Amino acid sequence: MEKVISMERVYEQLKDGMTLMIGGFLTNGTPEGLIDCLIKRNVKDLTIICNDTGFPDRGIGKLIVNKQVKKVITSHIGTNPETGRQMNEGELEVLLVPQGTLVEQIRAAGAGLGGILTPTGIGTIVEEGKQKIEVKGKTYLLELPIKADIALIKGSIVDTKGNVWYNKSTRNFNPIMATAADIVIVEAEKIVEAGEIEGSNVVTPSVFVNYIVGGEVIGRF
Amino acid sequence: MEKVISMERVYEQLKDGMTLMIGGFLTNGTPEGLIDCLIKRNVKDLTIICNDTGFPDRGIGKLIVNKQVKKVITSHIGTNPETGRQMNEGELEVLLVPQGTLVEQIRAAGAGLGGILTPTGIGTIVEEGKQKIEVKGKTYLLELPIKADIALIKGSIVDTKGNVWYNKSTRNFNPIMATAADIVIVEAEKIVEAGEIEGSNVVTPSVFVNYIVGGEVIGRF
Amino acid sequence: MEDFRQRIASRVAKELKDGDVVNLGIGMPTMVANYISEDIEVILQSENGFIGMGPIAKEDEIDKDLVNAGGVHVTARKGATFFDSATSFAIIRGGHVDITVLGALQVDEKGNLANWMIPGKRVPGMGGAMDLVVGAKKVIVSMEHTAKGKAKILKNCNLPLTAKGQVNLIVTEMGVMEVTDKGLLLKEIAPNISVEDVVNATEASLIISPNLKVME
Amino acid sequence: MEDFRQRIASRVAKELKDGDVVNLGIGMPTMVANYISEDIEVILQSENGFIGMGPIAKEDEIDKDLVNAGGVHVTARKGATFFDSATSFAIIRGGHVDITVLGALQVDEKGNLANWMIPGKRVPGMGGAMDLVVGAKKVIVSMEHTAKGKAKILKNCNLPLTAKGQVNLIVTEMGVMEVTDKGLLLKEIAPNISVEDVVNATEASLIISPNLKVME
Repeated sequence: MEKVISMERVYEQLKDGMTLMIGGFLTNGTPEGLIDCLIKRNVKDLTIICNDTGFPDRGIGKLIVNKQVKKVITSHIGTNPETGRQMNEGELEVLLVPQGTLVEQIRAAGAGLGGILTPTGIGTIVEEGKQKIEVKGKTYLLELPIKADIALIKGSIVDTKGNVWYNKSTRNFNPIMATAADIVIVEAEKIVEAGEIEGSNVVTPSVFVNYIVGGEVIGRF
Repeated sequence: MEKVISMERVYEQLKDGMTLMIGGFLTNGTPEGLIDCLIKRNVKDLTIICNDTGFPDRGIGKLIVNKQVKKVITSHIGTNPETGRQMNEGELEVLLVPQGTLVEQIRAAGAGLGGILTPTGIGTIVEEGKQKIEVKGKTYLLELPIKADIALIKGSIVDTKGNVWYNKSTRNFNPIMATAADIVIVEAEKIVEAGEIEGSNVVTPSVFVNYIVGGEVIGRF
Repeated sequence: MEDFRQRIASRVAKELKDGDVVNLGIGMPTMVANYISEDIEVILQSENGFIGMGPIAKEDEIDKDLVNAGGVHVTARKGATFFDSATSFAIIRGGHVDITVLGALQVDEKGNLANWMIPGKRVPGMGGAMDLVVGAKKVIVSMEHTAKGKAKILKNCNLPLTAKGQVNLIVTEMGVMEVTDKGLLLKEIAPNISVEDVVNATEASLIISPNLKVME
Repeated sequence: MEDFRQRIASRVAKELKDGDVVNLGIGMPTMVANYISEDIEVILQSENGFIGMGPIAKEDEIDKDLVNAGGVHVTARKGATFFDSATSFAIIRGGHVDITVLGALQVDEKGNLANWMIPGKRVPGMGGAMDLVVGAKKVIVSMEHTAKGKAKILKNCNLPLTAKGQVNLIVTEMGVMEVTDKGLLLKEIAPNISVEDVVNATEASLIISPNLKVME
């Protein structure tokens, strides 16, 4: 059960038309090495689930600019004008979701829930086409789980079993996405031996992680 | 904004008929000092939300034996025969909830959700009286939020701002309950200065915590 | 212009109390942090996943792993803590944020807010705004009173809403307005302008407080 | 009796593969850990909030902050991690546990399971069992074939259910039965007993596998 793999092994698993979750918040905590791998492999027609579409030259923005994305499910595209341009010209489908709803939808998929009821979006266009449910006199939207084929995660310290610790604000969507995909690949800034991260400080337990790239491996690709 | 208070100050806030969440799992991670305070104050007709009812001489079991509890919402009562006896004789109302559902209901209250859909309990007596919702051909139960007047939490290390770190398996329901009550009181095994717990290792952020007892304070009551 | 922004930010800062958990939106709301009284401790929440945000990082303070929700490198105060986005929005939507301060494209007399898209023109997305506005105990809109001479405080928003009926207070360079059941209550007015000036710059009806004060 | 339990536990252990995440219920299922092959690494999950559970702690290994879901002091393996109950059940209900092994009061030929209460008699509560049975990829019931001579493997459970149609495999001291669309398939039988013995001890109909093997 060796989880540490080379970028070549990641490369082989990428396919056109896949649904990917990619961690990070305005590229903070985004696995840039894995994004570069996606670009090198040049897989097309991707559906990307992410907090935002980064910048034209950084993070998920690079995939948009390179026209590899068919659809993006995200909360914010304002920092990447290319996303807006492709959307307006009908080249890219953009589904805008409130940030708190998006992360709960991902969590629901990872946690085996059929959905969650949120007050967010009531009275706005976000409610269009969704089931409304009243609980104790208050109206909520039923929001459904969102899952992916692969989640691409960035970890600050990862042990060889796949336990992940995130430094400061790099955490964001990463631990939640790590629960909600068939395959979870973590790009590690630093790889350590199992047991080196204190067990009560681990954020993503190893059971969620399938593969680890990075550490010394980065740059060898 | 001094959060560290004496047990006397806790004592004053307890009232008959309150709804309390109490952390711990078979007394591991249960705030025994706060339970002793409840016993000393002898508040009655409590509704207790908890994973289990502990043992007759330990944890929540002491409150049951002392007949302070009117209703308990819990997943397991098997380790405390007195709970079963009082239930069978009509002295105590017991609502049994699957453990994973219970913690999600508490989380929903803390996270401002109107409820969650779970597959757990479908086809069993747990589904009685609950709304069923079908999502993508699968049936789920709508489970509603559960909140409390006060949550009593046990923390291994707590800083003076109220940031909490839990050691090993003492964590269990504690961090989730800390999100879902009007007042949250943490019994600290050790109190440290703000900043002494590395910010990325804190489990319960200070915003959830109103009061801290314990550390040196324990035993002074 | 800069003077307007300072006046607004300093007035919003007066709404904050000791111990408040506050989320400041990108842009002008961020400036509020500069005017918080030193006598109180306010906990700044950043929806990308932390509380205890400090000032923007100087060149030599930059930590590559620490940015605010605007992607700007900031500092962290002693006792700052970091968490994932699910916890961040549990804090926000769960009512654990006392005050959120946001900008607006439009606000109306029912407390409706529009600040996330102009159809066909600019669609940045809602980010965390919809959750913040629904979840925070108090919602303060901080913005310039008009946009290129056009009213932004309307009878009814006509841009897509961020949320319905959630705004509590509007602070502009012209005055302070509270959203009440009866409509917008003008409570404070900037020095050297008249009530008529404010009324003329506002499409919504304004109830003039009998205790109208000068905005400080 | 003890021999029965060992036979069951050792047979269940053969179902586990390298890398599997496994939750072992209180009682006999816990014994399975003693029979896991040393050639494979199995990750034990404890629903009170950790993975990487090791053997029961000896006197001098006891850590007051570390118990399993039965409240027993256990040890943790290298790389063990701890989390809250919401995460624990996200792991369980979210399909991240490969195998759960539980005891039963009754199982039936539709894969229904009853193991949490006997109305009017004993009502311990379901604890985490209902979530485990719904969430784990594979549900193995490990129990003695009968209770005081009465069948426990029934046409229809008559005690309150823990879950409907979730059981995949039943391992008893008499044999191994798989729950299939067509009913219970007897795949293995204990040495020195006959198919008739098993059929007589079972209320449910049994389909006898054409490849019936001796249980090891």
